[in-house]
Amino acid sequence: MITGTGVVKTYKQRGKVLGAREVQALRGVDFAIPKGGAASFIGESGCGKTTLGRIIAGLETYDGGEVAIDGVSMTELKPKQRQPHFRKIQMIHQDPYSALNPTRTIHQTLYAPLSLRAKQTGRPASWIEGRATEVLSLVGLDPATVLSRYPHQLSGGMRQRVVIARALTVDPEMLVADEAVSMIDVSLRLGILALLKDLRERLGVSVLFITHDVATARYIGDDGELYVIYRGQVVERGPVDTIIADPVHPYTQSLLSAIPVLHGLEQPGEHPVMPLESLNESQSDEGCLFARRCPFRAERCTTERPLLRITEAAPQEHACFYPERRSVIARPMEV
Amino acid sequence: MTIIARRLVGHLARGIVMILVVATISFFIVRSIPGDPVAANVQKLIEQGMAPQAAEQATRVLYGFQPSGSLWHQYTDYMLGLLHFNLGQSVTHAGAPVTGVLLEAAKWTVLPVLAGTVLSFLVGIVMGVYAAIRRNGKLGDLLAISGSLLHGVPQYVLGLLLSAIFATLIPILPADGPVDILFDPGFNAGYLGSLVQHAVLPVATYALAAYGGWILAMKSSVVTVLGDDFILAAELRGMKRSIIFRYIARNAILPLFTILALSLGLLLGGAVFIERIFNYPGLGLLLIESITMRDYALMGGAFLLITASIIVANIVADLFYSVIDPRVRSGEEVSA
Amino acid sequence: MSVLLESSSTTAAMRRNFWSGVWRVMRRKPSRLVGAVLMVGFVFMGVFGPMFYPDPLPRDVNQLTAPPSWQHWLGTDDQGRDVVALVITGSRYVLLAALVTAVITVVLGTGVGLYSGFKRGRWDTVLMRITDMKLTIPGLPLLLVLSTVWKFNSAVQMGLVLGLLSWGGVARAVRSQTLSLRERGFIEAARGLGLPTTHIVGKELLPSMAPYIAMNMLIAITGGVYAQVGLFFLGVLPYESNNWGQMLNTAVFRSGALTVPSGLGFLLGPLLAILLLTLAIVLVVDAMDEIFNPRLREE
Amino acid sequence: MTKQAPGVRIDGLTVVYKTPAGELPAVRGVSLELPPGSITGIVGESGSGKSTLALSLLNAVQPPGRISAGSVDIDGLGDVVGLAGEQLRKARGRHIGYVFQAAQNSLNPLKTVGKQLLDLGRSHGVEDLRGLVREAKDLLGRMGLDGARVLDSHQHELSGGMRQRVGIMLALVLNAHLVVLDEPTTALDMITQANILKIVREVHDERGLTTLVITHDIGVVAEVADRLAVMYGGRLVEQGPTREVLASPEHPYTRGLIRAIPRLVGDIDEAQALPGRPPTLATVPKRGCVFRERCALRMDVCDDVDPEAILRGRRTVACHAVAVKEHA
Amino acid sequence: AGTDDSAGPGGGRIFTTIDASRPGLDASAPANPWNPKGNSFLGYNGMKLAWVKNDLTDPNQFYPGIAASWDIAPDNSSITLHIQPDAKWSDGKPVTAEDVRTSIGIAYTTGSTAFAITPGAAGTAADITIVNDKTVKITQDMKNPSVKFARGVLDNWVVPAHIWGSVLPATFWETLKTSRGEGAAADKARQEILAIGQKVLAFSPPKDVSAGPFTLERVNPGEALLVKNKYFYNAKNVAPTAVKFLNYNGNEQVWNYLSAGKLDYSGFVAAPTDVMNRIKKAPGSHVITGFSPVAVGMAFNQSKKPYDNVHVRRGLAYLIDRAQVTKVASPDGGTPSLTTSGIHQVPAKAWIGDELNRLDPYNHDVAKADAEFAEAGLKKQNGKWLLPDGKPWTVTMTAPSGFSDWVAAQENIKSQLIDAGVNAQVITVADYPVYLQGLSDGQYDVGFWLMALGPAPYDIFQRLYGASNGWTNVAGRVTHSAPGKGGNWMGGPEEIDVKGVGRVNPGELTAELNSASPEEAKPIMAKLAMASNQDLPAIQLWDYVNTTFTNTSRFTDWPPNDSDMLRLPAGVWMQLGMVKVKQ
Ligand SMILES: Nc1ncnc2c1ncn2[C@@H]1O[C@H](COP(=O)(O)OP(=O)(O)OP(=O)(O)O)[C@@H](O)[C@H]1O
Ligand SMILES: Nc1ncnc2c1ncn2[C@@H]1O[C@H](COP(=O)(O)OP(=O)(O)OP(=O)(O)O)[C@@H](O)[C@H]1O
Ligand SMILES: [Mg+2]
Ligand SMILES: [Mg+2]
Ligand code: NI
Repeated sequence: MITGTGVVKTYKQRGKVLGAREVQALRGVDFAIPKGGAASFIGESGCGKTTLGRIIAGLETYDGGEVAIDGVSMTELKPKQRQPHFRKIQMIHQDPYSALNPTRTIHQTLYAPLSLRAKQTGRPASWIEGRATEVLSLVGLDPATVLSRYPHQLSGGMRQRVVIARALTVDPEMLVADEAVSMIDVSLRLGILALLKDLRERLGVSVLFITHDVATARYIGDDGELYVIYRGQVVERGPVDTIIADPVHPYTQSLLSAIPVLHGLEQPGEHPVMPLESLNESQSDEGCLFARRCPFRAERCTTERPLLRITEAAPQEHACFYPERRSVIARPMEV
Repeated sequence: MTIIARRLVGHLARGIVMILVVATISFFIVRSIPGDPVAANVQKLIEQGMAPQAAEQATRVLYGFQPSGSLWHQYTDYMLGLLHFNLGQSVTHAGAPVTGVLLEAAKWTVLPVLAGTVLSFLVGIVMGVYAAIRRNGKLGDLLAISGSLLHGVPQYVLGLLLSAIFATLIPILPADGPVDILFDPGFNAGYLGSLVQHAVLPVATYALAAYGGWILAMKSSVVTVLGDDFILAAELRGMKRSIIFRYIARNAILPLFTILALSLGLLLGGAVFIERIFNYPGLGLLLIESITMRDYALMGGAFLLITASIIVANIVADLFYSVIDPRVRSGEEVSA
Repeated sequence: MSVLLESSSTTAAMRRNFWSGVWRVMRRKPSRLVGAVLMVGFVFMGVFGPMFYPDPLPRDVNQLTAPPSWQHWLGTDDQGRDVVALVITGSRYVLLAALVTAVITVVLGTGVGLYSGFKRGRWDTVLMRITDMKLTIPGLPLLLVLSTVWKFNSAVQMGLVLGLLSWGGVARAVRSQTLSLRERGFIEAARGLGLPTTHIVGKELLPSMAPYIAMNMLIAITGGVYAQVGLFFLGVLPYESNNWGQMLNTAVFRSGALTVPSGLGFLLGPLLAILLLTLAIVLVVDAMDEIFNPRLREE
Repeated sequence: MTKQAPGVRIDGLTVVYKTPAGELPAVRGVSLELPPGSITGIVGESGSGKSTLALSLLNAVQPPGRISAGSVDIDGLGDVVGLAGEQLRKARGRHIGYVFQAAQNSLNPLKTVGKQLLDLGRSHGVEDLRGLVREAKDLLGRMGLDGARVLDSHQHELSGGMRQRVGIMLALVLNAHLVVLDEPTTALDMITQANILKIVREVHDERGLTTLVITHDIGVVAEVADRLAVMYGGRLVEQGPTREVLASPEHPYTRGLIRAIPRLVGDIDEAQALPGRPPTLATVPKRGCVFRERCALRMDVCDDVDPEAILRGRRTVACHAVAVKEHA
Repeated sequence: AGTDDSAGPGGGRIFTTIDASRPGLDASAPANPWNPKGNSFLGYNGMKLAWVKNDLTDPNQFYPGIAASWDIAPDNSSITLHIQPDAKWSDGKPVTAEDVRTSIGIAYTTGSTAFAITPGAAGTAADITIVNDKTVKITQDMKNPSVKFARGVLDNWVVPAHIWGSVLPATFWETLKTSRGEGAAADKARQEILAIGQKVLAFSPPKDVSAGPFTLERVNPGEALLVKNKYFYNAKNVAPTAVKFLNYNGNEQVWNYLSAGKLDYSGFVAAPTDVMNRIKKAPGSHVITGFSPVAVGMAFNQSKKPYDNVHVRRGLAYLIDRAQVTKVASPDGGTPSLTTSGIHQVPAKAWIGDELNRLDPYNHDVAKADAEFAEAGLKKQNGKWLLPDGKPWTVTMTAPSGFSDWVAAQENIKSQLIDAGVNAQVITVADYPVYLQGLSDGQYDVGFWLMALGPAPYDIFQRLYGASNGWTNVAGRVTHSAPGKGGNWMGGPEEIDVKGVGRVNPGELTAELNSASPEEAKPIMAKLAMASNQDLPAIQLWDYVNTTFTNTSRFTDWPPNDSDMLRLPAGVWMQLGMVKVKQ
């Protein structure tokens, strides 16, 4: 179980001389991912998904709020003490090409964390080899052929599986998959998604899936939660299928409307929403963050920031003063 | 514009701190040099037949130009003097302010260094482009290897070889100073001709020594730019070859300009060998002279000037970069 | 266990592949072979060269600064000693000092660069400021000034000082390499897995940079040779044993090698040695560049 | 000024790359027709030869590649494969607009967009440069940008979506009527992608173009294209009207591909990944069907005989299994 | 430098030369003879009262300069100068007694042998009187007289008072008088004078005004150009219309100039044999040789074992083949020393006559060396000499690295010694200042040392028995400081038992030479020569030869070999009416 309350992250981009620019990457985000559960973060490029994922995986510090793993608050711990907790959360990188050291064989890549794990848990060294084969089998690779290879001798999909296997070596409780399939061939993407789902079911590992493609979020598990993030703020949050079927925040609606329609198989939604402008980081922070781009904005939106809550308009949490259900997504054509 | 101004301010601040630090370092190094120049001068005068006591007096007069007092006192005086560009008095050039002696020498270093660098830069760039285009051919290989070799060979080896060939074996070029005295200084053909004639060997050495670096840098820069998408894009838009060439050239040369400014600064420091070999009366020669004569003030001054010029070159390089590269101009960081 | 066995045998195979790759690269341009042979020659010369000659070298007072002959291929020096013998016996000092220089340059440079790039933060800033400063202060003039303070009594001391003065460039380069490797996912992954820093630096970072560091080392060797030979050549350094720079100095400033052709052999001896060493290193670095190039590995 | 949208007929096109293992074909025997005024989409996975095919349209395959066989016949230009030198250069830009795969970086970082526009104009001997600028502003305006500001900007001052639109503007400003867009939306996020696709569609209609869109994302093609062509391992395995192909894919690869797309609604388990992995240049089978390694309908004949593209109505399919079914 | 040397100002003959005493022209330096870098060239635009002849034994022999003649009192107590009646400055003003007095005043501020303010200096002037416009009388301070007084006076620059007068404050002569006294006031006066001296060194006359045959026209870092002074009193006999000084930073450049036949004249520059041969082959090239009153010796630090033992020193003297050393190190600039008497071989005969033949020449003789070493208690083992206590012995010689002939000599000696079973090594130190400091700090065992500085007898031996060996002479009183103190690095014994003479104190004997007449000096010189040759504080290696390079392609009538003007620059020859344009 990992929870966060009011997590804030500000990047200070140091100008070469005097000027310093601040980027509010996260503005008080709450999340809770139960053991064995699933969650997906979606949002436009630059809205803070990766930052949040990295904070959850312990790879990035945060400036405010609270992150707790299994009830233990990370804020008060020293970096060294945090390590054992964050071990439970492993990150799967977007780019399987750079996530593996090109100078080390898969065997070497797996051996290092396994021997660490063996030491931690007091297992004998002989356990390591067996475990290496095991994790590779778990991710659907043939240990005999893969172990002695160098990363460049594997395809993208295989590499991503190795990356997942490496994460499994330390017995994680949660995997953070940041755009884990975006660099993999289309025909193979689903395989990786299925693998993640499979690991969830078989090992009880929870999965945090970060993507800007809403459709893939479904494939991690239908019991998962969806977090729609916009400019460092969660604007809508709830069960995946609920949000896909009945989004109430105009931003979520824009995201869903943008998904290409498979003409011939699908028919477009009735009320697609198109934002007015494109994302601009330097827009003012006053009022609703989405107000400037929102086709439905009202006076109030530009002065007051809506909070994430549940209203009678929808069962999921949303941060909008005027939530309204709109049918935006494409539907399969009835044949 | 403000970004350039801000960079300038920042650089200047850092440059000044740097110069102060270097001045401090050089002050203390120079003061800790062993060897007693006073005794040496007395001995020299005695060996020339002067009576010992008279030799002592003569030496005392000569070394009266040296600062005295406690080390700390000397240091503060030195640093205060520095603020007025006063680097003290030279002993060998008795009583002459170090600044004046340095400036006189500096012009003889700057001119050939500048000429040699610009020459090698131009030739190196053209050959570098060629080597990049022909990088898979024999000729390109040859250019690259010869470039690495020239880049690798130290200046003095080239200088000695050139001197042996053109001043000794086939003595067609002078290696004896900057200009023939018989010509009235000024803008007359004789004087300028003599100036050029005397500069040929040192300039050629600078140029040869630097050329290898340019060809290598330009080659790799061009190869990088050639792989950039916008070049192919321009081609696919049907841009004229000449325009595409200009695109390549400008993008490839840009990073070299920084190196150019830096190398100018560094060459000032490297002038020692060439000036010694060709007897060119610049800063390098002055530095050696000041060291063998134990002229503390001059030594510190020459060292400081060379370092300061490098710092200035750094600043100029960076500012220049900011002016010509729009990415820097607008404050975006570009790793050069 | 079987997996282990297989893995080690494949490592051996990889190694064999590597050497055959090296051989292929070498064969593609015979010049590189020349470079490697020269390099081995220089190492041999530095290690064993002096053993082939008596100490002191035989001298012939009737042949002072003699031009090249069958007996003395590059002539004799002003003491009537064979120039070739001098070049060979003098190489030990030069190469040893250069080696020390290179080792210190690379060790310090890599250390500082790695630390700075890996730790980031305050130490990075401080170290890089120092490195900047070092890079700004021109080496040769500083050496000249230092030569009046320090006594470069032995090759090791010489190398030490040169090394201490020249790690800046390597530190910068290694730092930027480290920074870019840090961005690569595998370093971050290693951190996420809780692998100790020693592992990350020693097993992940360093091996990735090893070829690069090796090349830097070779280049630092040439730098070390040039700097010390140059200093001796200028005549500002005292010396205790014969070396190339002191030969150059004597040839030019005492034996008139630039005035009379008879001394040309004396001048050419050390010059040729330096040129050949440069050539050897240029060719070997060129070959290494290709051997360690990832493109080649993909094949 | 307005020209007729040209038709394009690609016939038996083969493009090879020189590799240490010899010359290997990245595009093999591709025949495709782009009807005038249509939008054709080409889908295929990474390495299937899409970009190579697109570049062939401009006879711009980069060394070490070369067009080894076939022709590309464009109305008003003739066979592009035979063009060279100035003729070819003039054709690029004037007749064929190309929007680069990495349009993000397709601009000279040191010059403003406006200056590059003028360079383009001068390259093609445009006399009325003012008119060109006006035209460019017009185009940009239609794509929802402030033309004057954009022309005054450097590449780094523009966002990804803006750069892509500038790329499209530069492809169209010389009044080219054949436009090739190579992965126009890769690396853009969903909303921007939707925007760009909308623009492509609108501009296409407004200006009467013949458009070729290349992508690995079937969704993109489905969104904009009239016709769809599927590439695999350098071969064109299926083509036809988009709706028809999507509704009833015939080639096993097309079918697999469509099934592998995650969907917003419907049964999750319906979607399935294709087994195996796409071939690379070196692993493409030299003989027989390129897809057979991953094919569920594999037959003996697939190992030896390259299936021919069979025209069936408005569609072509290259598959032995489909042919058998047809004849059966 | 690459141009036709006959074309120049006035269209006449240009005389090309170098200033052999100073490398490195400084374009920004003033035409100031006291400035170490000054563009005042001895004998050309730098005029002295008179020019010292290169006499073997008499320091008081001169050619006339500004002073046409002079009368020296028999007891050396005064000298009266008569200025050339026709002497004029290059601006046409006549040279007067006031010019001479001002110049002497300036000499006081910067220090010269006769005009020093350091208390206790020998042979200084007490008073200057202007007798008339062309006559000046200078008296010696007889508290500590020197036979070199006349030389100290005449060997001084003369500059025009109307240009230089301003550097001396009006009260200068008063201050000078005060400085001669004792106490605080004198100290203060001396400080003031030193301060004036510094101003003098930095003084830059707006234009070079000289009474010499030439004046400075212009100078750049490569060359200096001097043109003929038409007011020079002997101008009609000065052949060149202009003089060009070439810059050089090392001997090798001078060799190049000479072998290219560029120089009409050059003073002594050491050159290896091959270079010498090439120079001689240049068209018109001539080498004139003469006496040079210097020798170089291998000096010992007798505080260090085993060099405190005279037998060790003698053994080394027998071992070293001086002829070979000279051949390697200074083939044309020196001749192997015949004895190690401390006197240059050329004047030695004149000083000590037949005694010379009785001195041991220390000819190369291994057997004798072995005997001496054995007597010193050294042991030979496996062909190697060891110290008496059986420890290894290495003769460590030190030289400043710039002094290439010394280094070469030491390298050769090293080889010779090693051949003979004495381990040896050579260490160079960075430069002369470091070397001198090392020497006086007693860091080195063995170093090279210039000796036999002629022609004054005191100068000859003060190198061996002067300050460096513990004896100082202040105000006529000789004191001795212990080894390692007061600059005594040689650490020799205070008294030596000289065979056939008895115990002598060489330092006191040397001091006596300061005021001894030639006749009084001779027996002292003999004793000292015997003492040096027997005790060997230094092994005299070679005696320098003055080698002058001339070229007859453009100018002729050069002095012959061994001429007494060879150590004077060609400018002096010209003012004396020598050197003619080649017809
Ligand atoms: N190291 C950093 N330094 C400064 N700013 C950063 C840094 N990392 C991210 N940011 C900024 O923080 C904001 C959020 O970035 P983040 O990478 O979390 O977005 P994202 O949602 O993952 O985007 P994408 O979909 O493009 O991956 C962006 O504006 C980005 O520019
Ligand atoms: N310069 C080249 N040298 C060798 N092979 C090449 C070269 N360029 C492309 N190829 C190969 O040709 C094949 C087709 O490449 P192409 O770029 O056309 O594919 P693509 O379908 O556009 O892929 P992507 O979706 O990655 O852009 C690939 O297997 C690729 O490896
Ligand atoms: Mg991200
Ligand atoms: Mg492509
Ligand atoms: Ni370089």
